[in-house]
Amino acid sequence: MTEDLFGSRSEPVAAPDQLMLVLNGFEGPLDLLLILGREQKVDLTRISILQLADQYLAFVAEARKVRLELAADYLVMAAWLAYLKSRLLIPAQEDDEPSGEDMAAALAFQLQRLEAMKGAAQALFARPRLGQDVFSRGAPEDIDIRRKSVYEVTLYDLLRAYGDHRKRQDGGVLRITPVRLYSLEDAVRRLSDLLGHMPDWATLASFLPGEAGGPLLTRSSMAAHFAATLELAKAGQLELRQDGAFAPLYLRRATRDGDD
Amino acid sequence: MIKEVTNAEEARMGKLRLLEALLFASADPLDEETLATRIGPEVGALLDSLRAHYAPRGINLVRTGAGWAFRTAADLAPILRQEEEVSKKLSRAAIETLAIIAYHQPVTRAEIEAIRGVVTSKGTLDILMEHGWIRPGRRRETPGRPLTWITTDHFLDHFGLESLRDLPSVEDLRAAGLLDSRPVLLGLGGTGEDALVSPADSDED
Amino acid sequence: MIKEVTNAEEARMGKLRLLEALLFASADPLDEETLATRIGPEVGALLDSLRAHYAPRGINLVRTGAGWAFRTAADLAPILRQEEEVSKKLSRAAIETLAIIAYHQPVTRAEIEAIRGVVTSKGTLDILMEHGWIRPGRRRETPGRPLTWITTDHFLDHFGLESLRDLPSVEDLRAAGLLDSRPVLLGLGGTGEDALVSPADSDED
Repeated sequence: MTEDLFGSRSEPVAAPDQLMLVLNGFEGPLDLLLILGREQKVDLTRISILQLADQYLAFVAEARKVRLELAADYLVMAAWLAYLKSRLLIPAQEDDEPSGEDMAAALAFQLQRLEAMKGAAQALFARPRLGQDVFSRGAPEDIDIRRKSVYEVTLYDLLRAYGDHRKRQDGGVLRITPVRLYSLEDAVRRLSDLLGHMPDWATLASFLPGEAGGPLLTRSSMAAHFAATLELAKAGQLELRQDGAFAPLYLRRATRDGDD
Repeated sequence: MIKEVTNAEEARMGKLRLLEALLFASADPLDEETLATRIGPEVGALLDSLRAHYAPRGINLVRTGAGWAFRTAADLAPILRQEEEVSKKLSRAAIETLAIIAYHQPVTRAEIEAIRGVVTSKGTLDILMEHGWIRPGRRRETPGRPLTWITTDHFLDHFGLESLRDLPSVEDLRAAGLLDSRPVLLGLGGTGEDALVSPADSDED
Repeated sequence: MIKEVTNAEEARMGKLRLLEALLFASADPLDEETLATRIGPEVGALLDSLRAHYAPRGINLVRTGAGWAFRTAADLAPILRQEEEVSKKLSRAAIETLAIIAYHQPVTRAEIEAIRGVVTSKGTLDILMEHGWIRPGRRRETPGRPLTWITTDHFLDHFGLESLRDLPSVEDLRAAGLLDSRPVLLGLGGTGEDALVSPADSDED
């Protein structure tokens, strides 16, 4: 088993299909952590954060192995957990950073709070609901003593009207929504990470992440990775080879100083 | 013996309660046949006993055409109707005008028209004023000294706002999803808000 | 003497009938204040006696928020239940967000995001508002004066709650310190500026 990006050994946590199934159900990394935490089958107040960090990192590693495009916040969480792990394992240091124990406690609190809110949501929606379990008068009579004004307008109507108005007005303004493209920086980082695992010549295409994210993202990822190979070759970190025009581009880690 | 009586009485009360709830929640009168499928063949006797129970009260069980329905007691009609008002829907133009006055006040009629891009019909401001939602503010110290419009305390009251400062800002509206500008660069495909997009459903936009 | 008692009793019954009819005619809850203008100051006592009268029946008089309304009895739900239309099913995000607003109110969007660990997507707050369950509350008097969100009386009515104190296990959650909406870790929601806040120094609000 190879060492993954985060330096922990990963056992397969799930088959790719299962993994995909589970991933689609998440509402972000905290949600994923909570579900992983439940695997420990203990009260959340007694959960092992160290073990949880390992579970999460293994999960992320597995997702990347089956070439799932992970959103940035999942990777941020992974990096943070790796850091937390190091702080938990290394004896307390004299610095301004919060201690590993404090960080772990904060995470545990956040998980408990999220769990509590999920429970509350369930309890709330298990209540008899108006129009579904409990009913109001089916044929109300036109006697309305509550309102002085005859018009029924809610705050929602008012805000919606203003929102619609602004939307029409904004029609002429170019508002560029963030487009999800693969950045050069990400590609450089990704390639640098992956190069360690590719001692021999490999095609550039084999370094690309999966096709998830749509054709635009795939194309931009190809462009970004190509630019990244040039960047890294310039920095002397990798070697490039192409057997002819439009032929596949091969790359491997630079071996010139032999510190492999 | 006593136990049996109690059980029978309980079963009867259960059916009576269901009958009561069904008649209450229905938008239209329910006919005996339909009720019998839910309650059983004794529905006729139960309807009679329910009618007797409600006879002296403010709500009566009445037979209308082929069906049964609860109605407020007929003798109360004159008292009930005292303040009867038919609620109407406010026109889109009026709601929008009200929203613009709320957000841009003090604002002149000409400014409202400039903002909306259409002429304000005569009745719109009248209706809003009639309902006590807006009132004339100070005159603008510009040529012609046009009248400005502002919202009233009743406006805040009606919409449950404590002050005008509590109106959501444009950014708040956008964040809440009430003002979603369409992505302009549609050709570029999904913006991928989802954390993880599987290849299967990634072409949703 | 007897005549007087009868008169008083008759007057009381007359008011009770009117109260019954008023509440019955309206699909939405009526608040006690409005009812008092029609019935008189004894409306509170009359409401209590009406509630007691209907308690064992198929229709109940319930108190929700500031209002009173007739509703079918909750225990009949299994028989009366109507499945929600599929199109109206709420997303998990919307359900969780509603719970967070209910238990943590008044709560800002950034706080909701800190609790859930994800950005609030479109179609969450606006859907909840369209259902009439939430509305903007006062702005928080902190830098940026963020808008807060609170639940409405209709929320209480919809979920059959008399007040927010009746939210399921709200006291236990509060006692356990889980109704603290401070951000704790990374700015997981994306809008939280606090990168790493230790529990000790996060009591900014």
